[in-house]
Amino acid sequence: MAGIFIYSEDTNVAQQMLTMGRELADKMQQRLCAVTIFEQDAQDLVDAGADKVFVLKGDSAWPESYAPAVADLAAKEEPIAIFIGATLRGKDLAAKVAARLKSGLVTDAFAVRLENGDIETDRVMYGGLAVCTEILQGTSVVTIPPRTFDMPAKVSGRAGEIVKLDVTVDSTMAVGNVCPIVRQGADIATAEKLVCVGRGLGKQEDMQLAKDLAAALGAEIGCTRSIAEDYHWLPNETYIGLSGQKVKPVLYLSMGVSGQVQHVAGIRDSKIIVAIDSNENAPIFAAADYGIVGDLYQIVPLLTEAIRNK
Amino acid sequence: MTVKKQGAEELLGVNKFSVDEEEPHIVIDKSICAKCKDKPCLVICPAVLYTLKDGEINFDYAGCLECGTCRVMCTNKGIVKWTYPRGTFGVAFRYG
Amino acid sequence: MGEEEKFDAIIIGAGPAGTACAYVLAKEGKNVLLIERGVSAGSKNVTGGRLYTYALELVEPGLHSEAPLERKVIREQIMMLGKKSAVTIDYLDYTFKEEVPQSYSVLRAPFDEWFAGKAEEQGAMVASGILVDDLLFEGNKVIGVKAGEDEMYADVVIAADGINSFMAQKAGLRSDLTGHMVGVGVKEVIELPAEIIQDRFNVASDEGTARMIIGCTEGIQGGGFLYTNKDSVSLGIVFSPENAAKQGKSIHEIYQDFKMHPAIYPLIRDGNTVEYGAHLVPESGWRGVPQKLYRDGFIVTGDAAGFCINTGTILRGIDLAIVSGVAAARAVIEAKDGSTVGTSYMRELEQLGLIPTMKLFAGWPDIVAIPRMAETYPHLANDALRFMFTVDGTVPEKMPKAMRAIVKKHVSMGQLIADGWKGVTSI
Amino acid sequence: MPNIIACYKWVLDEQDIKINPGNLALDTSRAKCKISEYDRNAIEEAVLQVDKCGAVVASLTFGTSVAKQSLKDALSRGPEKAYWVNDTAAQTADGFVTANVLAAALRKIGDYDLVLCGEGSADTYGQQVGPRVATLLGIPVITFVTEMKIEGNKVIATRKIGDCTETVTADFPVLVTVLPEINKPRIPSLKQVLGAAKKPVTEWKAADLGLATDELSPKNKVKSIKGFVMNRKNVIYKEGSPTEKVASLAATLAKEGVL
Repeated sequence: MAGIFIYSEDTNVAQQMLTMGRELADKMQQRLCAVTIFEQDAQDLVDAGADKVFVLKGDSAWPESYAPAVADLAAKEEPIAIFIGATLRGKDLAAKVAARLKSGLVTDAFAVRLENGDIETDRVMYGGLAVCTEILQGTSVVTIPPRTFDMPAKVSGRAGEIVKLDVTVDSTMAVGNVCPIVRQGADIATAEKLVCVGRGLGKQEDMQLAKDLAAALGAEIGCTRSIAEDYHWLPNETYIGLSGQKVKPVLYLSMGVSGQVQHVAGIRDSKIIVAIDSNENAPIFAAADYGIVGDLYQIVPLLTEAIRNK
Repeated sequence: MTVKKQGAEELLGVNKFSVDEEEPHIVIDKSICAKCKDKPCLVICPAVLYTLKDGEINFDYAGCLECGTCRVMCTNKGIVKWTYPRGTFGVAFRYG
Repeated sequence: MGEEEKFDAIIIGAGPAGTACAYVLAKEGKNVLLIERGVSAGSKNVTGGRLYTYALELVEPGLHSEAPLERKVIREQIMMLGKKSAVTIDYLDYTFKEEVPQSYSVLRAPFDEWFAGKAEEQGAMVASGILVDDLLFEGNKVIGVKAGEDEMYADVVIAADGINSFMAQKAGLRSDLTGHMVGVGVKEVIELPAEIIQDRFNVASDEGTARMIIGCTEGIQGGGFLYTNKDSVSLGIVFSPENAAKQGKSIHEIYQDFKMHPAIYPLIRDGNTVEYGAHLVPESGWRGVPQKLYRDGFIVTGDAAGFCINTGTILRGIDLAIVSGVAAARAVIEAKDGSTVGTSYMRELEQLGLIPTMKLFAGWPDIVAIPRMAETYPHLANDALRFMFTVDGTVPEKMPKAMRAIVKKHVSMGQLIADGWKGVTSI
Repeated sequence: MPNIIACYKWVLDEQDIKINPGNLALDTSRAKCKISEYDRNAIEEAVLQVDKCGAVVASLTFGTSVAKQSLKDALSRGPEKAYWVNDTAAQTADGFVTANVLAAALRKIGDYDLVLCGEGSADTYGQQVGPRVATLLGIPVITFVTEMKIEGNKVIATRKIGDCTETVTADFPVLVTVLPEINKPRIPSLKQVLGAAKKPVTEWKAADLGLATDELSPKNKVKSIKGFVMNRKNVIYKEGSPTEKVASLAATLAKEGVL
């Protein structure tokens, strides 16, 4: 059993995982290896902390088709654990790799630590209600959501071995017509500051209140599931929650959000949570750092004003 | 949360609901309600779903306990539709 | 499932009445369909919280021993609340738990689901999560039901769809309810460890308390109830909505204040509210029962028929519902076809004692409806007893003079005589 | 006439799970079960193909004896028959075990053209069983599908992956996992509920599928499952006029340097 492996088709996610990987590898005196399917990313991964980078060269641009290659490499190298970026493509590949290796797979681990010699992971269960802690046994696959760890400090020109391997890809499917989703607002998952709208907002025209506050704060606008999926006041990409976006802003400010457990599961990594709601007993206040109990139609305009001329 | 005076919304939060997003089972006509003098619904709804917001009756069917008191007491027929929610929707009591 | 396939009976509502009827019919080999709108039987029902066991024995002797019931009620209590005081009469009767215990406290979700399961075991088809929208007629005979686009046919359709009974209304046997015919019950189920319940109510692990409470409705006609379950307490108040609407305070608010009353709060302190429920209750007794409970191919049972008795001390609903379900089943079994089912149903209701009992208590709603019953007399009782137990060093007044003064403080002699007369004539 | 198998999981309803405030342990004593919402989309998509291309649909689930109640519910959503692997191993099963069992069941069923799964289960949301089963069976898998159609013996599906959509084509047999936006699961009607009681059910034990004990034991060790509690400052401004409350909030946020 040797080495800690890291893979993601998204090099940023891969580098973020190297931050955790480096720490883990050092504690376990193991080599930190990264796997990539893009040769041009190899040196970046070394600079970000990887001791060895395997570049899988196959004639396909479709990341999911590299599952057999990743699995074969892991079977040969027998790493202690394989951390894969939990993008949707990453989860698809991770499940295939775990099946081939007949190994366990922990999905969306938000914490990884060493506990008396074993690697332990924490993940969410029952729609955000509970946290499940597992101890990895044998070579195990773990997927890590983007931005769980910060980008590492890179040392340009860091020494590290880069190995290129020619691999066969799984080409049983024709993949075509790849077109980017035209995103209307900015990507709220990476927004620094967020204003979130909930059912406490009476009608769509009142969205202007949120827009003014967001403009004053320099924040993006997100919402709860029903605002997007049932009322269609905002696109589906902007609803925050377990089955929606998971956000990690410095400031999350909610107006008229009651705070169901599935929504709170999407905001729990925010640095500061502020809630404005008329119901003093709304669950959101239990999840908030700061809050105001009051009518958002009075509070929000005043807050916008206060921020504008602070 | 140990026993204390609790708002209706917090109490309803303890129950289990499956909200029918497509078809509200109770619908009111605010123009009729505006002419209603005594507005009994404000007092007799156990879930306090009828509230007065700047002079206008405001109603949200999502927390309904399906008792029917509002229908019985709404003599001015501001409630233009009162049916049970569609099958499998609405409140699901765990104790009862 | 062709259209032509017909059931012997389609029962609407898997509450006590509907399920009892389905059980008895299925046991006789009848082809029965029981339709429930909730995701599972019991998920739409709320009750104060007591079942008189004789009714279950009527369905199947011994059934009560395996039913998920809560506690055998051996303490019957009446409580009259003052501002910061209470008078409580406690009748303890151990004979109530011998052989077949007289009554159990009950929670409807587990009980109804178990009971519907038993009916299914006997061969009844149970379809839950289905709302019946309408009845199907042929001439003036009811021949089936409509749920969404589906139409199902039966010799007899049995309405057991509860107090709001849209089916009895669609059959033209009843108009919609009015404010003075019903009470609206507001209830919390408050979780407490069993040992604490047993300590606070002085009962053993399988024993329970039932308490009727007056003076808790801030003058609104109505009363409260408390039932001890295995590891929770059912605490609630039934208000007259007609009466409540005439004053400004919401019944939710009144109930929350009642929870914090100095004589109530200690019983539920450190408990955890796990459910908040509400339900309408028939309050006008026999006078509220529709003139005709049947038409060709159609019978009305349970709360839909208004079979409920409230004497202030005795609250009977579930047992009467079960008895009416059994009566309906027997009528279907005896009858040759849909047209004679109604008359045999009425005969069964007479024979099983339901109608005689309802008639016996016909006048009681007038007593419960005496305005002063809600607050004046409870407060009067508290004042009277405070006088009898007060020792503060002063020379007390002579008993009769003091008592007359207390009575006069609350009620005029004329009112007292009028209420007394109404009470005597109604029993 | 494609043969479609729709897989579903009978899960605890998370609304019924209580957290013991003291030790954060989960209390599932009063929890009812349901067909996981995401899997209802899979069953619905399978049943929609019956009208579109005359498909034959069966449901498949792996559960303990508790899952017996799921059969009527699943069959009332359209499948003609139900397969049920009933084994206590389901109590502690992880993605690895569940995939082994489902793959073995599918091999025993034999003539399947399309296998449909939800993108993840409502309880564990591991999002892995679909692709795992496909890999074990050596068949292609298309995950996170928002639109799908069958042409001859080919499936053409549109996937929605974070920042882009792509169209993927694969020949039978193929496994597809669907996103909730693919369709609106029907509410079973009276006739469908009644019809369900008459449809055939095939029940297997894990032993009937020739699975070794190690294929039935979970890989990683669950150390604990505890209620999640957010420890936040909870400084809530309730008293005072709106302007006062806003002023104190603005001041605090300025101090935190987030304005």
